[in-house]
Amino acid sequence: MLMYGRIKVRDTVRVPPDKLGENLDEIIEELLWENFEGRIDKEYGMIVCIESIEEIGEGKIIEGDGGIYFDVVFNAITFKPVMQEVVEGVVSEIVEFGAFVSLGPLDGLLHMSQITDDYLNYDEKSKRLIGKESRRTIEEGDIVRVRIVALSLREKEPEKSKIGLTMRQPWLGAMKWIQEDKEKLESGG
Amino acid sequence: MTFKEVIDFRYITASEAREVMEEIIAKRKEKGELSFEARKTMNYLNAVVKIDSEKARKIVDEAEKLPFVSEEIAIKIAEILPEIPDEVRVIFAKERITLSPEQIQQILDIVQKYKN
Amino acid sequence: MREKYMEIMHDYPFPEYLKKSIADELERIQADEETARKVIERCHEAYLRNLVEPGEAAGIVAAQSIGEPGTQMTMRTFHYAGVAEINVTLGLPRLIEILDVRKNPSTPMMTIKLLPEYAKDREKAREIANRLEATYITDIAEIVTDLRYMRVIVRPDEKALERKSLDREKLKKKIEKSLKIEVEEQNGEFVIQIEEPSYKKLMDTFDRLRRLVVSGIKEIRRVIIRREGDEYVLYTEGSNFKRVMKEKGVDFTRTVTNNIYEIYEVLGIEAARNAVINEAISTLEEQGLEVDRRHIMLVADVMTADGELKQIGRHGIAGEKQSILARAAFEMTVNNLLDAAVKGEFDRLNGITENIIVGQPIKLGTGDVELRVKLFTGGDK
Amino acid sequence: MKKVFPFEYTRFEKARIIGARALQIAMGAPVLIETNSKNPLDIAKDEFERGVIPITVRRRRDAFVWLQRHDLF
Repeated sequence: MLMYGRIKVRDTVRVPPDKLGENLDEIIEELLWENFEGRIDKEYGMIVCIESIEEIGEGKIIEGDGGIYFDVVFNAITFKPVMQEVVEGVVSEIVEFGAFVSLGPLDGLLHMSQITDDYLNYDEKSKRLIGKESRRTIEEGDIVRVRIVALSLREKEPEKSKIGLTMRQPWLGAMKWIQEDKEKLESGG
Repeated sequence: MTFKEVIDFRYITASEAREVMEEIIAKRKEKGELSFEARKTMNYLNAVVKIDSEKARKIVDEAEKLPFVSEEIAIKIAEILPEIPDEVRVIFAKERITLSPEQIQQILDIVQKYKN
Repeated sequence: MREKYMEIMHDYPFPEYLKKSIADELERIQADEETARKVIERCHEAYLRNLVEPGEAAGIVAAQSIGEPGTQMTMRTFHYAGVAEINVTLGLPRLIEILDVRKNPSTPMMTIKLLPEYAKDREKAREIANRLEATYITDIAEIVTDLRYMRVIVRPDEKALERKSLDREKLKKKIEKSLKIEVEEQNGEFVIQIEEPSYKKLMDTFDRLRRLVVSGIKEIRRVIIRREGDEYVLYTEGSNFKRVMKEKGVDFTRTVTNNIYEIYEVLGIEAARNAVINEAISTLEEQGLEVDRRHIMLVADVMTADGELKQIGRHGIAGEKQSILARAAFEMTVNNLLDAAVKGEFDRLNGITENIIVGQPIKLGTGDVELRVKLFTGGDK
Repeated sequence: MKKVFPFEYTRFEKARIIGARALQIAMGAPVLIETNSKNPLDIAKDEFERGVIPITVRRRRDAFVWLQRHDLF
């Protein structure tokens, strides 16, 4: 249901022979970064970064390959978006057809139609979206509270993963709008 | 499956994630460069996280004690930090159960206790 | 002094026969305890150096060590080193017979030793031989069918009867017992009267009479007596281990047969294992081919490993392999594959043949070695 | 001599160790001895004789291993 997790995993890493000179622990750590960071697992989501190495097993050598295979137990931080989940994100880019919102390692797309009921127009110069009646604006860097409505995590090509977002639901939207509504509520109440 | 064997997996709050990430980045500064995803996530966490990790953990532990709150919902509460009943309802929209006003108030009180 | 030697060797990993030969040698040179210990230790080192290393492809080596001489074997099957008269299959056909565990081999043969009181006396040996040798009616009598009176007449030959030390009475009883018909005796001839006038019955009786074994054991076709050293030994063409052992005068502790299956039935699996080994070794040695005993022992062990005497081919060992690929590669490829497909068999790829087929390293020799890296930190030389 | 059989490396183990090491050297692994030979195999052999190769063998059990019966052939 949540976005961030901590995982402890056992897997093997191949240390190529030409790297045998350097300090083993360092090489293995670098290899872990290369092999695992950025990868997506269907069940546990994307591995953001390797936290620490707990164990390094005996190095194994198999026929026909000079490389040494080490069994490694390591911890890592994971990121896993879930359908219908409410999250807060940072608007990373305003475009003609909507806004890209960063949820951490990945960005979601907030389509124009999913931002407000109000008609929006795109202000090229200042890279802002402005509501026709409500005069409400969204610009890069704003923090927004959104719900995930579309999700396709692709194990093979992580960059091709897509996340669809929406804000057109009660109490979702840019934090600054929500703040205004809360104040109105208190004063009105 | 991308891993041979998963030994343990736990969800954590964004605040805790930020703290751990900070340690990792500190350790990794001299050793080598950070991956693109890690840098992006760090910026995001710095922008979004509102409270530090102990407070977040306290909220989660306390909220979790409530019968109608699962660990995952508790973590979500510690991240969104709802102030008004409607915000709590937004979090529970996806869940099967609907909360009574009293239950919602309980949650709001916990958040209030640790928020500032 | 010998017990001393054996005592020293007690906890050495030598097989029994090795301990015996070492002890003999030590006894011969009258070694005192101290030298004995040194000698034994030196033997131990030599012994350990010559052990087969783990990973050795012992099976393949054994197979080739037996197979290759097989190609050198000439097909001479006419004479048997021991007894000139009996010819026994030799060479490759015999070797195949042994490994195929044929229930009725082509030339079964027995070597019968006699108990001390019979072994020295030619006459007694003769007597036992007669009791063993299967004698048919035709050997000792003439059989004639008399169509006019629907009768079969048996004219015994006096001299033959005497030679086989048989009397007329016994002969008459034997015929009656087996044909279950009354037999009258007319002036020295036996007459068998057929009631219904059917030629078929007549010819039937005639045939049965001809095949009737009057005395001796059916399978023992011929017995030859030979004097060897200080005792008489009987060699037989044909073998019936069970019954011959029970015969009076036969020393069953020293009587052997070359029919391995009979040995298995009568004396059990361990005896059968030794029989396989000895028969194979002698077959090879007769052809002047020298094969190390251990190769044959390995084959014998595999054939007898789980208590039954199994043949090597596809009905025995080869057929019992877990792996379907290995079975298919061995024989009847298509049928094996079809059966496996129908049954949906799995092949765990544990063995050698299948791994070769799929092109994976095999668990033999260097393929059976698991390498591990000792962790060294930094590039210190 | 070790008391448990087999004692030193069997010839299969030697072959694998030297072979694997030679392959490593050929693929750029650092050489652990002073030598001016350019042939990976010779270097590996030399390293083995001097006992500096960091590769050892893991045996299933020191004593003779009794295989499952159906693994026999």
